[in-house]
Amino acid sequence: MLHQVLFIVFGLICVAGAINLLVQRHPISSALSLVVVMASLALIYLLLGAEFVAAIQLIVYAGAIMVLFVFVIMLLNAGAEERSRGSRVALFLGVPGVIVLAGTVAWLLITGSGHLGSVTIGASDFGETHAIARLLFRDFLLPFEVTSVLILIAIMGAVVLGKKEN
Amino acid sequence: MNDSILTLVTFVPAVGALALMLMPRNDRALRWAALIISIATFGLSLLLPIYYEHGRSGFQFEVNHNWIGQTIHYHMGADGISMWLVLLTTLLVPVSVLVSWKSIHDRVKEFFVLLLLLEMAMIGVFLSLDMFLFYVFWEATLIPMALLIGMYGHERRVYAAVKFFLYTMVASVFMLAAVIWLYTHNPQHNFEYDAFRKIISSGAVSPTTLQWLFLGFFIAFAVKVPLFPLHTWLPDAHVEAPTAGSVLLAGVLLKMGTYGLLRFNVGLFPGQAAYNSTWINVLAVIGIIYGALVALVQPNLKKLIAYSSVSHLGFVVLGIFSLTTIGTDGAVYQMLNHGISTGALFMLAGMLYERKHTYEFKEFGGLATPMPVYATFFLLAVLSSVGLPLLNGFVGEFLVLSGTFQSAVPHHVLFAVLGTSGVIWGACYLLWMYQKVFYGQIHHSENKTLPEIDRRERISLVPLVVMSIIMGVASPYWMRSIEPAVTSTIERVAGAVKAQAQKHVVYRVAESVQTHIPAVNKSSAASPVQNDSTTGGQK
Amino acid sequence: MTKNLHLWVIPLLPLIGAAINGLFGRRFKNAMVNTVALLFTAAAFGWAVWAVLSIWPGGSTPYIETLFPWITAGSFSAPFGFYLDQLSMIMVLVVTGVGFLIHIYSVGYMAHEGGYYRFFAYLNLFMFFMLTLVLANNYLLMFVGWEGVGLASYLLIGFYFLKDSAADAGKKAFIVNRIGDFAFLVGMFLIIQHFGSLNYETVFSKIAQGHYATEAGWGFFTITALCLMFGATGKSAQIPLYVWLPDAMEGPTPVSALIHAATMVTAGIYMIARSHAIFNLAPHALEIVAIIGCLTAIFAATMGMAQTDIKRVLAYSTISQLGYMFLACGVAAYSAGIFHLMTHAFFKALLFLGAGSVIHAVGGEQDMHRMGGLRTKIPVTFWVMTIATIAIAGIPPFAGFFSKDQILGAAFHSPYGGPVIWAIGLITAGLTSFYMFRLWFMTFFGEYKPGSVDVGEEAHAASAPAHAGHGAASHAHGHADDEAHGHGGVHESPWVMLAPLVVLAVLSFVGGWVGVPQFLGGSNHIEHFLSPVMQSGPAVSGEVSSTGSEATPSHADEAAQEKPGEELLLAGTSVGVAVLGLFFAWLLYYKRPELPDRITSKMHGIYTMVLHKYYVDEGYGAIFVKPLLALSTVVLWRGVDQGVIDGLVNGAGSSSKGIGNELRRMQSGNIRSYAAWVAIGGAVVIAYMVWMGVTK
Amino acid sequence: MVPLSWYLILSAVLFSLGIFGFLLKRNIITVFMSIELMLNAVNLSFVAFANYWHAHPMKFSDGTSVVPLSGHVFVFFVMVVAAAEAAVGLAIIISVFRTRETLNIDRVNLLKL
Amino acid sequence: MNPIHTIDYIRILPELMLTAFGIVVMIADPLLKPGASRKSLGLLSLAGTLAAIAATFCQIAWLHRDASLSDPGWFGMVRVDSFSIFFHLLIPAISAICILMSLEYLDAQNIRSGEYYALILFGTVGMVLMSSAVELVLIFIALEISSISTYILAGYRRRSAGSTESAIKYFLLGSFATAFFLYGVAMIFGATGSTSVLKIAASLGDNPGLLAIAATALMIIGLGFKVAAAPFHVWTPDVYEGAPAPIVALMSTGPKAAAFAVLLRVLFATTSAHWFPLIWVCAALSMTLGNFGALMQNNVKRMLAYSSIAHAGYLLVAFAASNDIGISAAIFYTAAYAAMNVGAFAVVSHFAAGGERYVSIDDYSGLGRRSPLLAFTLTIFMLSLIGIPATAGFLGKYYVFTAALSPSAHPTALVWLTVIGLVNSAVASFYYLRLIVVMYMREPVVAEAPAPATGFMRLALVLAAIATIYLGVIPGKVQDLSVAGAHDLSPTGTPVGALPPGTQTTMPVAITQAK
Repeated sequence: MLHQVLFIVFGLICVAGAINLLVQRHPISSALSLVVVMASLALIYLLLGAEFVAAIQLIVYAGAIMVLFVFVIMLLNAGAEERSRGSRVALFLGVPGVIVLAGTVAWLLITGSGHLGSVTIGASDFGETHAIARLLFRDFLLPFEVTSVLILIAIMGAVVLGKKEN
Repeated sequence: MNDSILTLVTFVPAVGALALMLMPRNDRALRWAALIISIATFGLSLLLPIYYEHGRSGFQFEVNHNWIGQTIHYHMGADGISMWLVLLTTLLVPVSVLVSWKSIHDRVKEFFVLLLLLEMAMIGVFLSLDMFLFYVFWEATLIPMALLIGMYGHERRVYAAVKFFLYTMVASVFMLAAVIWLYTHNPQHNFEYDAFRKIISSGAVSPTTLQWLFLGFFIAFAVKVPLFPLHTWLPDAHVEAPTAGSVLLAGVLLKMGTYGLLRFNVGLFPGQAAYNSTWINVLAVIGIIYGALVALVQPNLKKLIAYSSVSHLGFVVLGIFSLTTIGTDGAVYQMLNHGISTGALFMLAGMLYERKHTYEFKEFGGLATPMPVYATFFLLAVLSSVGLPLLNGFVGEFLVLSGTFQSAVPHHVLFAVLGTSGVIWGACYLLWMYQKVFYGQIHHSENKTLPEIDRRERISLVPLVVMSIIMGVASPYWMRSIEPAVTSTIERVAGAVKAQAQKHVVYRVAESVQTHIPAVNKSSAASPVQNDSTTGGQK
Repeated sequence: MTKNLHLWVIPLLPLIGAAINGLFGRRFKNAMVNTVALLFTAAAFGWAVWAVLSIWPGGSTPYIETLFPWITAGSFSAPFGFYLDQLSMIMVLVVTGVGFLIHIYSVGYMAHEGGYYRFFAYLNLFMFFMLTLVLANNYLLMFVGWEGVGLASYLLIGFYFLKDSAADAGKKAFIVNRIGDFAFLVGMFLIIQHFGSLNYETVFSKIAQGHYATEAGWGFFTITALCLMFGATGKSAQIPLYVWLPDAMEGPTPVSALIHAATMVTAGIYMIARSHAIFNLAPHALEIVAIIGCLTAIFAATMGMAQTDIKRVLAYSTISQLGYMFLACGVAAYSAGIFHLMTHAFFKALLFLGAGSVIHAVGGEQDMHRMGGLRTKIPVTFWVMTIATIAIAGIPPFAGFFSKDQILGAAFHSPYGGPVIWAIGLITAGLTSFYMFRLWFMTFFGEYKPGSVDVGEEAHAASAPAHAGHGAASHAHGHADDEAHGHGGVHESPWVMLAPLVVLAVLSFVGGWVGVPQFLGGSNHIEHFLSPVMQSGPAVSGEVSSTGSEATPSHADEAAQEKPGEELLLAGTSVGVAVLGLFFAWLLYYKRPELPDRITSKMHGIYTMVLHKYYVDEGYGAIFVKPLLALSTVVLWRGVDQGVIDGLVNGAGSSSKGIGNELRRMQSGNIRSYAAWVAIGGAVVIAYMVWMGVTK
Repeated sequence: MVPLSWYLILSAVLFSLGIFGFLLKRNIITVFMSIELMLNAVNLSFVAFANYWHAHPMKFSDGTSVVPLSGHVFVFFVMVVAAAEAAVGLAIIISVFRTRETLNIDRVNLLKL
Repeated sequence: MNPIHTIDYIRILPELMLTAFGIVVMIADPLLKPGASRKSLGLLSLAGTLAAIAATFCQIAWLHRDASLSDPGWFGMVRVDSFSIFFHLLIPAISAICILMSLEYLDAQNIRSGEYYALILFGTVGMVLMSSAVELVLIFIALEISSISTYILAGYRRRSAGSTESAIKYFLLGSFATAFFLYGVAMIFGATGSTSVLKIAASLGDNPGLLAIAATALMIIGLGFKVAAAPFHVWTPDVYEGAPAPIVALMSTGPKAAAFAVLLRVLFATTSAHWFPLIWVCAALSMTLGNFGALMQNNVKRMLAYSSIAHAGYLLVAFAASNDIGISAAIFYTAAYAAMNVGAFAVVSHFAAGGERYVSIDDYSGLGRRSPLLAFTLTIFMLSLIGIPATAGFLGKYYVFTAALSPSAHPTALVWLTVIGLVNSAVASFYYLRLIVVMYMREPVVAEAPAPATGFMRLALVLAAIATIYLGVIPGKVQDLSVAGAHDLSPTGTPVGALPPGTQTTMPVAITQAK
């Protein structure tokens, strides 16, 4: 019961934040509303018994990535976006398309909900960090190592593209 | 030696082309090199008729190796039909080299390289017995010819080159589809000509599918021939092409089309050939008359000759699809004749162009006075393509027409009579052309001092003229090797027709199961047989 | 088997001559050229005589020799083979003989022409083809000669190719002949289809075995015969294909004499006579041949009356006489036809050569109005012309009479002829003698009135550049040359020209005597000579015709044996008519020269029509030629070729470019649009797949 | 007890809101944010599914059993990637801004047709 | 006890090589003085790619010794089989040639930084890993590695607005597509409880649930974007036009090949019944849109971009055939397309000159006279793209259509697809021909003659040309490898009869039988 209430509350906050991200015209406000979404998502993760994920959701996403966003927005001191009419396609084809898409998926999930069953507040041994650690550093060792390459690229890219022309 | 000769004949020009590429840009040396290579090739090809067992049907000098895996083979062979076409090619190439001696002075190296590559491809087309190999050579002829037209042609050369390329390209993809289909349904998983023949004769393939396959091949060849509605690339290509290009285009490339019709449309699909012969004959006859009539009103020497080719190749197609030994003999012979006489005509036109830089009739007239020798050569070429007896043209036409007369194809008498009217049209436009160029007073004073053709030009003309006389008098020499090949093909047609006639009932059953077999199929499958019985006692 | 005659040598000799002159003639002196030409022609003549004598009388005919196959395909095979029977004997002798004489004549006539070697090369070439034609042992080889003589005549008519009229005439001759050849070819195809061969002995022996009934209707034989007949109308200038012959007079006169009078034009007659076996089985065909023959005869005769160009008069007379021969064949009196062919060869050649000599004399003038009174100036020519005129007019005992009389007789009796045909023939005879004597009077009597304008002059002026060029061709009868050589004015021709005239004159006089019919106490040698070849026309009863070898006299002959009186009557009538013609000619063109103008002004309409040859050429032009060219240009070339087909092709190209242009507008460059495309695509994909999954 | 589908539908909704953002926002940075939103949505379903598999363990045909936590691991990697993308993406945005002096996505359309 | 064994390192040996060299290049870069040319680093990275190829050959050799190498390693993360080996040979080769042409290009564009080469190497790591990864996590990361590196490289000419724009477009749309792919992965995880391709394939079977189907659809969207298949192709022309030519050469072939590899792995984890019509439509659309779009282009890079869409279409035809012949045809086609397209872009990148000035088709007028080598090689590539026999392009198309026409579940539909494809290739010949026409049949319009190509560029051109001809004339070996790859990939064993032309049961197939 409590579970449902909590889900509905945070879920609504999520959606509200997302919608706000859309309606806000200034990037900063959009960024902040995105932060809201992420925070509430973190709580939803907790509901799902994923403490580790919830933690890094806050640390990495809200903490690191969004700060980066805000930083860039400041750097380029982007003003409020003007509502230019660059693309009629997006409006008249894209939006209906998305509705169809979302509709299909939603319908699919609703009909499927029967055999999908329900979720429970995580058992104590589930989602706790050392279990994930075992997984990460054993079964998923290779991807983990490969990620380093990814990050290397990211750094290089940022450096190459960001550094001033000489 | 017997199994390497074909490879040699085919690839000596290619090697020569490579050598030319590596040579320094010394035009004179390049010309001589090209000449020597092409003559050497001709010499090699002369070995074919020497070692050929005349009077035996089937392929000789066969060579067969795996090329790509076990499925795609390097399989070559010559029979009476292809051998002579190869000789025609190897004869025409040195001649074209000679004729481009002076007229090509820019990018000489590229020119001769392309010419030799073209020769390689053309020979390969006639010799390959593996359908994949055949298609490779078939397409390979396209590029050098298109480039020759586009790089060394006249004003509208680019349009002509692109038109030529696209026309042929579009058409030949259908053949490719048919070939692939046959391969994928070939239990032996190869492209062997004989294997394909087996699948088709086995009757495993439904008539509808056969019909589609037949058309796939037909369209590709019909464009190349070119057959009536698909011919419009030819005048443009000819008018714009350099002389050597025209000579080889008319002399050999068009023959690739008729050769394909005979070897594949008739050779692979005897039943379908009989089934479709009527409308194909209609097209051929239209081609004969239409080409002639249009030629009659051309203001341009080369265009006239081009349309005359449409008319002449109409005869060839008519002969092939008369599906009689005589007619097909004639058709094959006519291929050679047309190569020689029209080749000669284009060379002569080119020589005139070198002097006047135009092909328009209004620029000529009365040329017999300043250049009598030239006029004489021209007259001989004209007569041989008019089909004057004792010159080569007549033999072919006569056999084609009399073959059509005895053919089993419905309405064959009508076709024969209409085709025969071609002799009138031929005389009309060719004599008209000759008069326009050579007779009457000279209207343009500069024409009075046109230089007579020099030794090189005479040397390049003599072989063709001599051949046209010899072939006009001594046709049996060629026939003895052509006929067995033709006969075996035609016999297969007869056999297939009979088989269809017997299976005809089975068809009807099959039809009730799968409805989309053209209803005509039954009757047409049967009708040639009836005609068979009725022929001879025509009245 | 008699001894080997090597007939192939006969045609080959002139060919060699032609080759030598053709290839090296340019470097030869004229003397050298004509030595070669004459030598080989004479040799051919000699060989022919020897060959004939060595199998006749007594030798077995036909004598056949086969050298090697020329065309073989499938079951069909046509060899190079030669065939000598009585028919070809006559032909070969006439051709070589008359040909030789005309060669001699040309030596003088062409003496001052450019392109001398060319002329003789062509002439020899013609001999080669003509001999091939008459000696061939199968239709295909005959066709070789048939086409070849066409070519030779094309070249010789167009000899003065600087004159457009000459070039046109040559082209016209060749093309019109081709129309005939077309039919001839079809005929041959029919024969092949029916008999599987074109060899005379195969075909005729099959017929002779008599499996074939005379066709009542329009069967194979009738159609074949008609095809051959149509071919013959081309070569022998019959309606409807006669139009080329008058124009052919553009050629040098010896050519007109040799090709367009004596030999080539008779090829059609020869061909029909050769195929009589086929014709005999096709009564309808015979009737048509007869009708065409007599129509042509009278038609041409009327046209001949109005012509003023001396050579054209002779041309129409030739057509008319050929009509006679056709008539003969039509009434199945082949031997009579051949007989007339022979005599005609003599006197018509003589007439042409004579005319040539006249023209030569008056400096290239061909219009008879500008002649007259030449009787005294060129006596020899006058006398030989007189003989020839009488001969053609059909006045005994000259050659023309006998042959023409046989034809008329046959026409009268034959089931295919009858009184009407005979009457027409008779009228024609009258007209013939009229216009011939008209020519005779206009040319040789009255006083000489040279024209103010000399056609020759201007034409020659026109041809001057030719001499500048390399002197290949000079204008007709380059009489300016003569004047240049100093002997101007009217002058008798040199002996080298006169000698042949004399010989021919003799022949035209006595030539007919080989065919003196019984009722005149003769014993129609020629008919008996030919009888082994010719079988009679088909029995009217339609009974199977008997074998060709045994001699069966023709109807005319039978009739003659029955009632000579009637024959005499017929002959008398024809002579009478001839004399009548002579009288009128005398009246109009000697006694009262002003009359013709009055008459013509009276009946002006008819006269102009006749003068313009009934506008046949114009008619053909308007009905066939112009519409055809228009069709080809407007409809086929510009319309179908460039309009429809190329239109479609290029249209396809441009339309696909258009499509491409439309498709590019998807690439607006806007990222959100692109995302939209991805989204919509994704929506479709997922919706589709889920739907598929559900419906499964 | 919350049905799993609620979580999934929430994630679907967020995902489509993300797409909407991409389609409708003009500021490049905001567009990029909407992508991040989409990734978050994906993460949500990962975690939800992980929880589901935890609740309903099962064995594969090869005998091994489901590892629900691999969902969490996946989320971890997604975040890493997101971080990397953010770094690179923002760098690119900066260089675009340098050349074009604008952040309006509609103005970034030199390349077209 | 250490669960990681030596053999595991062998399994990722090529990746290790590339990474090592990448790092070395990265470290070496600051040691060179700022303004200097980075040729040396280029050569170093070239060595890296060669090392990777060598490493792959080591893998082959090892496979001969013990077949257990082809078992999934790293706890079911990677699998070395003839399929992965094919791409491990192909992709580093592509990178090598791109590096060769970059050596000249960077100097011409006056770009002086070693990261460029490092990025190419790291990107290559991602691509090759995509072909051998059998775990969606790893696939995802590899995909991101290759994508992000190409995002950066696309924007490498930072001064040029076009370059940065192409970078941002590629980046935004790319991440957009990635999100779809991820969503698909999430759903498949939900549907099967696993992210390992092998397990997924095993547990889905013939009749997957709706969730799995939706998941497949979403992944098709994501990957369809990467391979530039219609209707997800819209980004291609813009990005290719803006990005530096050598990078276009790379990203139009390397990541594409890798993405196709993944698509193959993913698609053939489920039965074709569900996605056949979809792929059919995509194939037809891609061919048509690509070819017709290219007809009117005047910018060579853009024209080639459209052509690459069209070629993706041909490749999808092979997918649609959805039989072993199809798979092998697709694998072969990636190689054939790589050979000719890399070559074409090599010419473009040389001819474009500083600031990529000369990229319009008219600029190529008279090239036949000015630099015969350039014109000649470009002609070869164009002919190959048209599909003229004796070139890679022809054989590629030929195999594809063979697959489409050989007996299969949907014969009629495939015949029609073949017809569409053939007609398309005829249409295509028009715009490829245009380039040949202007080169040989028109007089130059550009005043300055193109600079002579450096040795490296010549080498790149000649190698590409040789590859094109080789694949067109004696493709036997490559063909065998592709067949073996198909054999290893396909869930079902292959009846030898159905193998496409040139198949001999050779080494790689032997491996799989050994398993």
